[in-house]
Amino acid sequence: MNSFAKMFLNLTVVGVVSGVILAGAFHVFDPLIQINKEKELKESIFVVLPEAKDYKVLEKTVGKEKLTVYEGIDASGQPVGIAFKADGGGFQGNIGVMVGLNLDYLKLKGIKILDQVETPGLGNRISEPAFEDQFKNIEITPKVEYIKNRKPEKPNQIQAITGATISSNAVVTNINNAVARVLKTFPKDEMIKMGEQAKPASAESKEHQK
Amino acid sequence: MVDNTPTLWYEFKKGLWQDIPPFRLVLGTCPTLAVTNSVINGVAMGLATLFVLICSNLIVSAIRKYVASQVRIALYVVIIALFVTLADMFLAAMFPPISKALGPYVPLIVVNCILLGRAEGFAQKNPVMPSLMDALGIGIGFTLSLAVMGGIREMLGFGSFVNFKLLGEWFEPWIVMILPAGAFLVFGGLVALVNYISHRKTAAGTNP
Amino acid sequence: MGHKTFDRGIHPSYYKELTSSMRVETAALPKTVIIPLQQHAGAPCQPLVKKGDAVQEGQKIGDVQAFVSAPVHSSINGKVKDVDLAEHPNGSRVLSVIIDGDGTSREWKAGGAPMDTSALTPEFIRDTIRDAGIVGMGGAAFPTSVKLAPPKGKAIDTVLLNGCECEPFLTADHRIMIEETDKVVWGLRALMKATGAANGLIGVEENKPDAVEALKKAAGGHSDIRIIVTETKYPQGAEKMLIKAALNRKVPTGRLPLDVGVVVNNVGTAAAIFEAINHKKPLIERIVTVSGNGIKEPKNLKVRIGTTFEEVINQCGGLAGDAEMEVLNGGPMMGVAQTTLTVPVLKGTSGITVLTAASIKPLKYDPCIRCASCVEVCPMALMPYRLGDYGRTARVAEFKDWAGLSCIECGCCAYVCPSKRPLLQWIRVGKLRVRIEAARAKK
Amino acid sequence: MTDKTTENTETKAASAAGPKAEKLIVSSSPHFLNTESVPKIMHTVVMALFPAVAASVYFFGFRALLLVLVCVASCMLSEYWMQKIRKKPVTVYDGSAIITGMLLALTLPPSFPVFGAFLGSFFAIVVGKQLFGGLGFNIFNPALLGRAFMQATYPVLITTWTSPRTVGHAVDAVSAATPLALMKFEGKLTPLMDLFVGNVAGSMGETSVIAILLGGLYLRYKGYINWKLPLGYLGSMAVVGGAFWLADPARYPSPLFHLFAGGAMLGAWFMVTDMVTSPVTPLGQWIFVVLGGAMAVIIRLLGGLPEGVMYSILFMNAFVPLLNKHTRPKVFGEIKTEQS
Amino acid sequence: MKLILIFISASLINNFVLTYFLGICPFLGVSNKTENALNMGLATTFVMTLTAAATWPIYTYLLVKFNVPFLEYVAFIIVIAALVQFVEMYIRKSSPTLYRALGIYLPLITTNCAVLGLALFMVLREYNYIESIIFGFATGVGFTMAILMMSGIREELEFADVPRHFQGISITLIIAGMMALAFMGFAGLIRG
Amino acid sequence: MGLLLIISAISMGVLGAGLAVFLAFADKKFQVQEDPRIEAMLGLLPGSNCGGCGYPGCRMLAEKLVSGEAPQNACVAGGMETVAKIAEMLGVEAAEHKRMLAVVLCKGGYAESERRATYRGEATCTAANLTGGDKSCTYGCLGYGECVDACKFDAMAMNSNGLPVVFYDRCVGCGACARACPRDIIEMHPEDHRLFVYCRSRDRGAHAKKVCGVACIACSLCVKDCSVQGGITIKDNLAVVNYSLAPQNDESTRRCPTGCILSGMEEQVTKKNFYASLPRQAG
Ligand SMILES: Cc1cc2nc3c(=O)[nH]c(=O)nc-3n(C[C@H](O)[C@H](O)[C@H](O)COP(=O)(O)O)c2cc1C
Ligand SMILES: Cc1cc2nc3c(=O)[nH]c(=O)nc-3n(C[C@H](O)[C@H](O)[C@H](O)COP(=O)(O)O)c2cc1C
Ligand SMILES: Cc1cc2nc3c(=O)[nH]c(=O)nc-3n(C[C@H](O)[C@H](O)[C@H](O)COP(=O)(O)O)c2cc1C
Ligand SMILES: Cc1cc2nc3c(=O)[nH]c(=O)nc-3n(C[C@H](O)[C@H](O)[C@H](O)CO)c2cc1C
Ligand code: SF4
Ligand code: SF4
Ligand code: SF4
Ligand code: SF4
Ligand code: FES
Repeated sequence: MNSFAKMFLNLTVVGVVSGVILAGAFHVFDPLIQINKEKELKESIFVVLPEAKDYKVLEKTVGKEKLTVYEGIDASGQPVGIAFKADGGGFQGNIGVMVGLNLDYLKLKGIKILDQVETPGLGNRISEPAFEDQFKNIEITPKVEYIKNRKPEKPNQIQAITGATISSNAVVTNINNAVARVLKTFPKDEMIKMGEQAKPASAESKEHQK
Repeated sequence: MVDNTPTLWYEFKKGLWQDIPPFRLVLGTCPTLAVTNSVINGVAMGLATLFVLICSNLIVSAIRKYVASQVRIALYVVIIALFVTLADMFLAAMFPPISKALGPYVPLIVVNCILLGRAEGFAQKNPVMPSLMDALGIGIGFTLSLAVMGGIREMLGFGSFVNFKLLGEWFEPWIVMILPAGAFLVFGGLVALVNYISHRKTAAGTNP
Repeated sequence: MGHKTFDRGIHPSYYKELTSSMRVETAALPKTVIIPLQQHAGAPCQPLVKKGDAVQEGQKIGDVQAFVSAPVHSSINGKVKDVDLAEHPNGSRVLSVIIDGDGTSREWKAGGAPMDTSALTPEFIRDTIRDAGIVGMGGAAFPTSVKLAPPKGKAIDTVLLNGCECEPFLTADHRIMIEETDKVVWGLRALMKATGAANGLIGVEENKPDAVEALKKAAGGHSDIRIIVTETKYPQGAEKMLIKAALNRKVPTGRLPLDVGVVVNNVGTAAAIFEAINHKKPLIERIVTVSGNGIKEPKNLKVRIGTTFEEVINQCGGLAGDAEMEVLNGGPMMGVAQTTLTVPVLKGTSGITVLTAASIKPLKYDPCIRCASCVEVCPMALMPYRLGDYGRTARVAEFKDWAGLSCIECGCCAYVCPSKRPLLQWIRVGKLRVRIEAARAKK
Repeated sequence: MTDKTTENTETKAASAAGPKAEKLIVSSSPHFLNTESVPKIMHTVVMALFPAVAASVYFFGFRALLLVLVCVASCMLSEYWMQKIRKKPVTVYDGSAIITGMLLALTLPPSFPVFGAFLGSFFAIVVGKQLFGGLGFNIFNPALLGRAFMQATYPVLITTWTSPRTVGHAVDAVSAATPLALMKFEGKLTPLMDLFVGNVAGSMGETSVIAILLGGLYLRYKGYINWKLPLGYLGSMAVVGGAFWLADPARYPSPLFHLFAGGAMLGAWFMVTDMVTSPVTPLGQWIFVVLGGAMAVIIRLLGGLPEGVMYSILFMNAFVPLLNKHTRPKVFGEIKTEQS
Repeated sequence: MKLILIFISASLINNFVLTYFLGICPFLGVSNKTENALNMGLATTFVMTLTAAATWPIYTYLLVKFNVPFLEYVAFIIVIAALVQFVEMYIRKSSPTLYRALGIYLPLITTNCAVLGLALFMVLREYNYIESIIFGFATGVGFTMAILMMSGIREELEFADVPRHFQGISITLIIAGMMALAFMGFAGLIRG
Repeated sequence: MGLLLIISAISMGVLGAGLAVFLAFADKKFQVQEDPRIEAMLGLLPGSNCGGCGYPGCRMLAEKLVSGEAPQNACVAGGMETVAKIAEMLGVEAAEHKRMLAVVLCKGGYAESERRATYRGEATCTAANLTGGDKSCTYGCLGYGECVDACKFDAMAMNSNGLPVVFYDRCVGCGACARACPRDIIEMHPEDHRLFVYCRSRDRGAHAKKVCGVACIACSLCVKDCSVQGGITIKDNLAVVNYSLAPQNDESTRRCPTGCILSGMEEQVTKKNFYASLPRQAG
């Protein structure tokens, strides 16, 4: 066998075999991975919208961007609030927040930090419940604000984490930006209409599984 | 095979001290630094590497006679990448939190110098059994090293060991230990410690 | 300030007041002289006399045909005691003629006014200089006649007399400029004639105003001679630095003053040339400053070449005390320490400096703290701290790469180092290693 | 190959001197040296730091004194300890460890815990200096390294400030913001006069410009620092800060504010000038200070941390070997085109 | 503007070596002499730029188009290995002097995780083609800078009296730690 | 599932195949043969980069050996064994390789020779020699041990008399010490040389004797006693052994008044012996 044929065979065979193996493995693992992702999403929605038992996915495309919000529904299918993701830069990298908003668009119902790479012990304390819980029932008008080293005084204020002003600021800014965008893209009445048309996620995922 | 048995033990053993990867061979340093901010992460990374190392060493040594020398490296790398992808998917499916914590460092096992180093340096020249032992030894040595690094950094950086709060409230965690700088410093210190122990050993050997 | 100078350099304590106002005394005639057959840069001489021969003061006792060399002459009347290896101020043992004197001495005088330099031919001047065994008296003892014979195609436009005398303690040149002013100026004119140079300059440091005054007066009649007053700074007297200060020319690395059209000579050399041509007197005696805190009575002495240090020092009251001392051939910055007092005064011995143990550098040194002092003072703009390391560890390639061979060994770097690192000594080791390596490579 | 330093020379030379020495000494030229010495330089720097220490004690009281003492003592102890276990000559008294301790203390907030001060000093001396072989061999400024280590280890504690206790001001013992943090996070500017005198919250020794200037000028007068370094550094800060200020005076503070606030003065007079960790060549020194100053301002104005002086100096420290190697001055008489 | 930000971010602020721990092995191994370090840095920069240029189309037009993202690692590594090998062969043929200086480092680059890391980050951050190339180049520049600094320091340390057990890799790692401390000053300079 | 399988198999197959073609092409086009023997040769050499072979480092010698420019016994440090291996690899008969040893040719330590001054400065021989040295004998060993520092094989030490000692069992003959010595006191000799004049002084006898008790005073007794005419001669006031003539036993050394010419048998010190002979130090 000349060396070219050998090289050719070597690489092709290994390529094909690995392609096949990976495709097989993907087939086995991918559903599990998807389930994990969905579970994570669901859990975070239920955290920021505590009354929710299920949710509906509402999507709308503005220009190039696709915006997604999740309408939380309780056991009886009644909407209890909407949730959406807010992303933006923190001290080190991206901070992703799940934000829960009241149906009346006046107050936050809660937030959960999804991903962040802030400094452990400092910035990453934004993931602690003590910080996240501050956002319950915070007014979003005119804007969510943070103050340093003192107890919040106004209904739209939270207290920044000492030594992590930048991270705290980033969370607040992300929330404000995302809220503003949602308010603009999904006016209240339109939201209700869309919500009525959409199916709950649990139903959809079941369909998808089939 | 039978007459190989005594050396098999040696092939295994050498990975545990004599050639222990990050400290002695100075290979696979990137994951050693990157994912050892806690014991669990370190061990998970070590086990993932162990898995890939075993598979790739086995395959490489099995097919070593059929490989064209010009594409040797490419071929080995592809084989390694294959198993890394498998490990990555497995982790993502079964242990999502760990997968998240290790981040992009699981795929980077592909280019972990240990794997190619062992494939090139050992499996390529040896039969299947010694290669397996070599993989086991080196892999376990690597895992242990990561666990030690993780232990020190977690202890100092969080005051805990395997998430169990060891040091009391009085201890103010050293955040630096979780940061890149701490990783380098601890690694450097451990290399010096390993040097120290082996210097002691050789000194003891020559002047009884 | 405001005077011409070069970049960097140092301002050590000079201690010149010890001897600067003392007239030159003539030393007693030595009983024995040791005249090494190599007192100059270049080929050593072959002895022309043998044990038992009677010799006359001024008689040639060693010569060789090599171009870069200079003959040596007996400095006293007497009998050759031996021709043997003897201690040389450079630390080695060198073939020398040892002469026992008979206590007599002769006059070197020619009646009448000095000759007219314009009547002499360059060849005559050069040959006389060579015959008289004149070598540079500023320290390096390079045969002067060689300097005056530039290779074809190189024109010399300036003769620069070096009267800076920047070494601490030394005042020999200072006294020459005051006491033998006319001889210096005459010597300069002869040098100009010999080289065909149109300009004659005399560089003097600003701390010798009386010398400047005297020279200005003596040179008054010659429009082509100028006196350059330079800043008092060490190593102003190094020829490259002096050329920079006087003419603002830079001698390229590895080249000679000649390449920028200059010949530099010591003022003492010029005076010796006067005597060689007018009095037919070879170079057999010179002015030596004997100074330092280890000398009882510092003096400027006119000494026969070959007189031992011991004899010279004894004429200056001897050593001050019994403690350990350092005896230097030259000044404290560039002088060479002697291991014994039986070494002779050479043609290039401008001073004998004796320092007490307490006043010389300590034995101990500290690590380099990168204070940059050495870099800031190096007149050649080198990086002494690094060169020292490379020299010390014999890293020849790096040493050359960092221009170690350009070092003029002035010692400024070691002088200023707060860690007292023996930088220059290391650099010397480095230079030596380069030389050895080159020799080995050739083989 | 390592430096054959003192102890080597001493023992070998002593034994070689042998029994039969005459009274002459031989050595290589130059034979006499100036009177500077490392301890002399270092002790002068210690003196020059006294005004800043005094100011910090005046403004922050007993705790400031305590921290200075703890840092100095632990630096000296660490050095002693390291040299003992390495069996090297003990050079604690040359004063460099004292400087490191004092400077480290001066960069800490007055409320910093004693244990932290000890840890920082230990790191500064043991890792930052002795692991490289001790005085003269370290690459990074040990005091700043200790500070940076503390910043990364206890970021909260090291950014918890107390107000200076001066007559007329209410004592706000819990926490106060430094002028730079006020500027950065709240957009407030502190009056320049307060900055000049030191009547502001901040690290102990960084606050009083006048005290630092006093020490710095004394050092300059003694000739132990090169004017290029502090002035170049401050000048570069002023120019870059000024450029920002001119572009948007409402948003960015004036150049004077940059010079007076934070660690600029202490850094420029005492840390940029550290001989060991700054370049030796003139060009290298210029590059070092100009880039360093610019970087300090950029970190201050755009970065995540309020203070840039420390990081800018540390960062430039890492370049010093390269600078020394590649900015060698042109050798006297060196010609580019070698004609033969 | 975005390109400049990407450049600064990848070369300084998020320096691969000092903040992401990628490419540590060559960083430790080839940093003993400045000349070697420079050559290694240049070779790496070159390969990184090429890698970015080559893997982006593969990702976009193969993996995404055919919806087979799980082939990512295998496909990328094939491309990188081929590229490095090609560059090595090419240099060896075209310029033996350059090969002498560079060639020995090239095989090291295949197993330099910074190169694969680069491709993965590029995909993760959804850069477009031009951005990817800039990113690749900037990462290489950052690597070169870090390794050059380290080599300068290590050359300086040749004369230093480093304790015996700390000599070599150990002190190098500790210096890297100090450099990482210094680099922390850049944190938050450019967010995201 | 099926589709996925096919797509991935095909795409990977194509990628692999394309790569193979690409590399094969590159391989053809850019093939350069590097001699694999260089690597193998390097493996045989000791790897201590001592420079004894005259090349900068072992790698260089490996290249030169393979290209035939260096003699197979160029490596002095490896000894006979290495020479044999190299010869085997190069496919030639092993050349004769005499073991070389360093010999210290000065016996004037503290006890025998006078020191006329106190040296202050860097404690290395080259540095001290630059100042002329503190020893009265300007040819003799300065005793600062630069040769000992130069020896990479731990084959030397300074004895209590301030003279270097070569350990017979350790010296590999690399010559580093001889190159380091500023006074050329160390010479490299084949193992079978036994007769040495342990003095370098070119001074006349009277002076030599004055400054050092064991100097060669050029008295010519050894020249007369040598059983072969011309086996030993006097040159520049120093006895010189002609190794091609002089018998290497100690006959001719019997009457040397200073004992500076010796048969070196008694000189062969091993490392162990040397350290065993030192007085025990506390701690
Ligand atoms: C090692 C280190 C890590 C840091 N991590 C964070 C962080 O994760 N989040 C943050 O907002 N600031 C972080 N900082 C920035 C400082 O703590 C910064 O001074 C702080 O954000 C200012 O807040 P303060 O005004 O409450 O002190 C970090 C600083 C250091 C030195
Ligand atoms: C090998 C050599 C050749 C020299 N040739 C000349 C020459 O041709 N012309 C000249 O003017 N000087 C010549 N010099 C003398 C130097 O310029 C210089 O004056 C001498 O080395 C003493 O300088 P110093 O006292 O500054 O060390 C030569 C020197 C050396 C070492
Ligand atoms: C550092 C240094 C300092 C010198 N100082 C003097 C000096 O003060 N006076 C002097 O005549 N020559 C001095 N020289 C020697 C001159 O460079 C030069 O060789 C000499 O003036 C040439 O004249 P000559 O050949 O007549 O001696 C010095 C040389 C060096 C390297
Ligand atoms: C002008 C001057 C400034 C100094 N600055 C510092 C400093 O900023 N930090 C420090 O640790 N030591 C400083 N030192 C002391 C000493 O140089 C330092 O500890 C060395 O870096 C230790 O090798 C300084 C010394 C001098 C003379
Ligand atoms: S390096 Fe040479 S030229 Fe420069 S200061 Fe030192 S001795 Fe003088
Ligand atoms: S003067 Fe001395 S301490 Fe200063 S840089 Fe030069 S060698 Fe180092
Ligand atoms: S004693 Fe000399 S020749 Fe022998 S091994 Fe040592 S350095 Fe080489
Ligand atoms: S033999 Fe030479 S190198 Fe060795 S100690 Fe004696 S003088 Fe020094
Ligand atoms: S593991 Fe990253 S380069 Fe080796």
